[in-house]
Amino acid sequence: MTDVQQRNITKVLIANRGEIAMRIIRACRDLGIGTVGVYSDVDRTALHVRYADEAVHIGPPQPRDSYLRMDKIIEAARRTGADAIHPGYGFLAENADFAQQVTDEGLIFIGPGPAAISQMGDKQSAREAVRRNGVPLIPGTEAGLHDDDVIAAAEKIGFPVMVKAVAGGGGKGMRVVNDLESLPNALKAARSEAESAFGNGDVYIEKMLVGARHIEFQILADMHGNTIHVGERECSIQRRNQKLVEESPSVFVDEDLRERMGKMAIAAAESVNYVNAGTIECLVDKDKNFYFLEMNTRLQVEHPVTELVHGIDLAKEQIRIARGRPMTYTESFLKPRGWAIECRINAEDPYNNFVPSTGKINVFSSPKGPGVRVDSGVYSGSEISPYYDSMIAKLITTGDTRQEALLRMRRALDEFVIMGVKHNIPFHINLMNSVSFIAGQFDTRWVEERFTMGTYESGPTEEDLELVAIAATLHSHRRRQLAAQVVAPAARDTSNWKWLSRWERIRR
Amino acid sequence: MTDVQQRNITKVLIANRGEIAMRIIRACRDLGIGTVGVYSDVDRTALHVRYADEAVHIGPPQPRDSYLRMDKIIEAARRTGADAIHPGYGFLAENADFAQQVTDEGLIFIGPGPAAISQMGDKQSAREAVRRNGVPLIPGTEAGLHDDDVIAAAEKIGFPVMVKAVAGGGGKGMRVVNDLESLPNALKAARSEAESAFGNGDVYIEKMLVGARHIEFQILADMHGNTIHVGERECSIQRRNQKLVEESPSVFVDEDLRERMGKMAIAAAESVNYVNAGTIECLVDKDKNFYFLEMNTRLQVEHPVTELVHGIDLAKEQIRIARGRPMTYTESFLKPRGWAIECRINAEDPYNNFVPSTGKINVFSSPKGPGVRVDSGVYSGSEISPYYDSMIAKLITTGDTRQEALLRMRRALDEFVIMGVKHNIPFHINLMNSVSFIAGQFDTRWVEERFTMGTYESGPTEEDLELVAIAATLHSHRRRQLAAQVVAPAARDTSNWKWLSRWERIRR
Amino acid sequence: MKYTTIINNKTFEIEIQRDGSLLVNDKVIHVDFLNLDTSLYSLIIDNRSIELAIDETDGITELLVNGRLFEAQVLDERALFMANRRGTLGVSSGEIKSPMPGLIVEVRIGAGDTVAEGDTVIILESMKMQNELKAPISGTISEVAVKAGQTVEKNTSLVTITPDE
Amino acid sequence: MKYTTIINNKTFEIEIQRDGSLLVNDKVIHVDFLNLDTSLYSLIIDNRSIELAIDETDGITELLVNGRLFEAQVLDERALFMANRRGTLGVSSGEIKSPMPGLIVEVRIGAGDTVAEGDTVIILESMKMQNELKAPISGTISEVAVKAGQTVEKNTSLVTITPDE
Repeated sequence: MTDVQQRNITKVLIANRGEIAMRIIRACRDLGIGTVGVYSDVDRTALHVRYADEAVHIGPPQPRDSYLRMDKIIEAARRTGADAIHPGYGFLAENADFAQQVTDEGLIFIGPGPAAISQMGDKQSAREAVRRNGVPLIPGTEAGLHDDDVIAAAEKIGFPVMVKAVAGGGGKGMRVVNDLESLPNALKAARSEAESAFGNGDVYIEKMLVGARHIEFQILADMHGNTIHVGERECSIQRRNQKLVEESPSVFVDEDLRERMGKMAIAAAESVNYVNAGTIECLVDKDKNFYFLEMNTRLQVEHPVTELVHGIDLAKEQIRIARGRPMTYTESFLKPRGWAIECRINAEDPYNNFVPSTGKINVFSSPKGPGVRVDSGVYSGSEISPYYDSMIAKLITTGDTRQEALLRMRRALDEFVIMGVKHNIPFHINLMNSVSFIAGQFDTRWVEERFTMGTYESGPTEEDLELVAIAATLHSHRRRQLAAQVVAPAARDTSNWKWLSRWERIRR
Repeated sequence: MTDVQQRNITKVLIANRGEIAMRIIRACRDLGIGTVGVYSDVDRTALHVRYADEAVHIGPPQPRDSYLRMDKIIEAARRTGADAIHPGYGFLAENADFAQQVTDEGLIFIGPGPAAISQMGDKQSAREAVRRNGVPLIPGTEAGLHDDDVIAAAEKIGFPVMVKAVAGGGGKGMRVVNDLESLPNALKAARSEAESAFGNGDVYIEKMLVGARHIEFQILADMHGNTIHVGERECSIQRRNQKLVEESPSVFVDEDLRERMGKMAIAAAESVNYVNAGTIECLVDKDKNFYFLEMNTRLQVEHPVTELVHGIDLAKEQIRIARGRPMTYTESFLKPRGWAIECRINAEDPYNNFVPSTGKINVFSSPKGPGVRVDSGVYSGSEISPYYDSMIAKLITTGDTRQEALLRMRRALDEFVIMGVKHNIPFHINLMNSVSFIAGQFDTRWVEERFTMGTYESGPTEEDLELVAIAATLHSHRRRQLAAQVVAPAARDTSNWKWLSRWERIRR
Repeated sequence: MKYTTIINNKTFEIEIQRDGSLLVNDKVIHVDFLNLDTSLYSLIIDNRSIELAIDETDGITELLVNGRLFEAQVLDERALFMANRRGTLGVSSGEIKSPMPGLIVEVRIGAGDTVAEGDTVIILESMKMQNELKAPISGTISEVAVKAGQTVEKNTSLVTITPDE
Repeated sequence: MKYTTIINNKTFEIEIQRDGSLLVNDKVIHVDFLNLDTSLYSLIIDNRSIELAIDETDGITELLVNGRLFEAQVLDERALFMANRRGTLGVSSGEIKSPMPGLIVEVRIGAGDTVAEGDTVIILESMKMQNELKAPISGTISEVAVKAGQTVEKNTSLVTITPDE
């Protein structure tokens, strides 16, 4: 064992909310470590506040006034005597300043060092770092070239290519070019558009990957020089760059590709001397060429699918690494056992362009039984506020085979009851019924370009409709009868207390 | 493949209730098979009725008038077009007549054949059958011997021995004998006691196993001649012959013992040409000698711990076998992956001699997160009636190691909230804190003879008590304030409807 | 009691008889309908068992069955008469309300414009997302109650569309 | 309002002050006590967060915290006065009630017998089990209300024990 300082962790402050805060609280409890939650005004009754051993209020609902306030969070840790901070994902998880400040305070930051966070946080420095370790990048040119050089480079890269503005954003100054002939005009148009939009006409090109998949590798590295990967996750089911469904393993990854991509992922992490859990995100084209996209220097939303097929607890492993211990495992995980699928259950309306939905969750009854895991941060009675993201739960199922995991997911989605806010369970049900998804044939554009709710939703049968109509009618009827009773209180001859309890009985 | 008729199953009637009915409904759903539930008067709102595709009422609450009525159950299957019946455990699960009647009706009985059920159901015929296959039985004598022959046999068997009355029951005619000297008198006393209690003075002796463990092996056998075992379960944590905690693997079983006991278990099952899932229960003494106790010809309550460490779905495998297919696996499972522990959550009061508790479950909030599985048949608002057994849920946790599974169990027990009936979660919490349990040092008598709630329960701290006292006071205070409001309705100036909704808001 | 229940544009005539049985489009049906908990219900008809979560707000009954949401309108005789007189029976409303609090980023239409069902009318930023609010029906914009840059509460009326005759 | 709260035979004097703060055994404490759902409550005192399930029946408040059950008696000034006068303050009741419906299998004592706390008094068969009901306090049996062979409902009074002076 190398000479690494062993540090004790007895109490962890979780600088987050929602399901990931719950996930980390549970990991700490499994390890017998105390927990401190933090909360904004609207989160007083949130699940993570209820389950933490201690809870500190840190301000108004807006993240910038609470969950993003480094000073308040560090102050909360000091006040409660926490010796470590886990940032979760989002909020301050990939903020190098925060990691630095936490360390400067003599606290343990459960995550990578500030230098690795900042190197991987900047797209350009990340590309430079991993390139030095031989990690393949999406072919393209540097910025600042003359048109002739760009055209020569494009011929070498092969079409189609994307012309992108250096100062770009929002699609401005961006062009898809399918052949050499159209390139000069496209460059001209893009430059002029970028010039007028951003005052900077500089452009570069990048190979356009058609039908590519988003596949990522889980990385773990400790302070003793060990870096391993824990297999891949398939995350191509996305909408507007938001992942909706993830699975492990990927139908697209064979043993050879897993080994090659795994080596690449380890090399990418080692290029910044990475320590703790992280993820290497890649695009993989139809011919199984893969290209580094970026590294996420934190625990991912979708980490449970990896845990379930490799029998590892990533959150606990993070804490172990942060303590300065060697990881439990020193070999990469090459053989997934069975299959795991995760559906992100979001408060958004799939029938109405996925508009987020806020309000009170009246009923939250999660599926149970074999092969089902639910990670959530809500309960019957909790409020979905507009201040934070719309994910309310993660539903993960496992099976010996992908088919079994899929069938379980269908069953679990049916069993899940959430009322009070609109949610995307109907989307997932339709997805699980779609032939392309079942066959594993999809890429990162598939949901947006080829999936519609209508296509995969068989209309209800006449019989179903009749049952639902009967239930609606009986429900309304009873409510009206009850209302009629209530406006005639004189007819009661029992005490108020008794009458109230009867009223409650009727309502049950 | 041998020439076995393949039979289709499209709809299964589950002749049971509670968590096991839910378990089987979920397995059917995972396989895309329709489900029919049956229910007595008090079970109309039970979970299995809510989740089954169809539900048939079969009579009054008393089991003999409903869940034990073969005619009504078979009639329900015929009416709904079910082609198979799963008996669960308890009720008709080990009734050979029922299996025969189901088969005679042209329906599939998901379980072993009637002959195997009845051979294993009778203690004497079971012993004879397995002995032919070389399975070790607890050493003892036949009945009907003269005292001299009994004494000679006892010398060979070794002391201590138990003298038992053939017609025995309730401890009458039973004697523990520690040495040869005391045997003649003990025989005399036992014979006279048995004679006067049962009118039959016949006795026999059996070796008394001191410090024995209850260890059982899961068996699977298909119609194609394959019989395998799926490892052991440790079930020594019992009270009055009721298992309370089960785990797999057993701390006591090493590879060699697993292989030897596994072979024995297969031989025992093969002795009655067993088909489907079953369990061979054994006693194992301190020297790792093992003895056949009995075979349970059905799925066990504790089957999930086996599922979790071997990655197998036993309920689905039962259905597969009943269809006439070969099992998914043809090799026995010798290497458990990780550890699984199950706590039976019963509605009984551990502080009051484990007296069962009935009533309405006001709150039922089950633990979630990684490594936790809950199989239950209740929900917030359901009633625990006195008609059926007191088990309301099974809480199962897994971990890479026994320690991890144990710590998870502690966390999950803390997280479990059940209000409205007394339950044994405090017992399990104390058990998880007991040094003997943690060390794996226990036998079948340990809970009854050496475990008390007081020993392992550290009193609450002064600070804890104060917090609880404050909560109690504030709760009572608010209720009284509210009651004061209610008895003065004249003070309200809003409509009844508004007032009611305010009342409900206050109560939330 | 007689009710007219409209669901997925289909109309069911349902009468609740004195003995508790139903007449559904003139067919007698025996039902077993129970409230389990808050808004959870269990319905058994002819051995078929379904579980529903039911909520009623502003005269619309929402029913969730096996992950699928249905919206029903249940009208008694008086309400049916009124709805017929106003001509609002079974017609979707042309009012677009804010589904959550947020910031109006863009208003793509003005009063008097014609829109087709599904056209994006307003972009609302909320929960870190830009959300497109679409026209629920085809018609002419009769009112635009907000402008870009404005913050709105949940259920604020944003745009009203008068359906084409 | 002033309350006397007894829990595990310990007494706490708790005063709820007008500003919502508490005086607990004369120490000022600021509490954040919220109802979450039915009988679920969250209490934060001095950053310590605990969740409780609370139910009150027949004057006894049951509180479940991390799997452990506490029973508290909360008395206001009037109730405290009455309890002191009756001498029932903090004294367990000597009444044994049936915890569930069942069949009385055996009655092991008769009126006038003395029993020690923990002695088995009655055997009740229910839920497939024979259950031993034990004496909650030591004393003399003053009443036996049932006999073997009788079926009883939940909460039926079975035996009353008068505590020794």
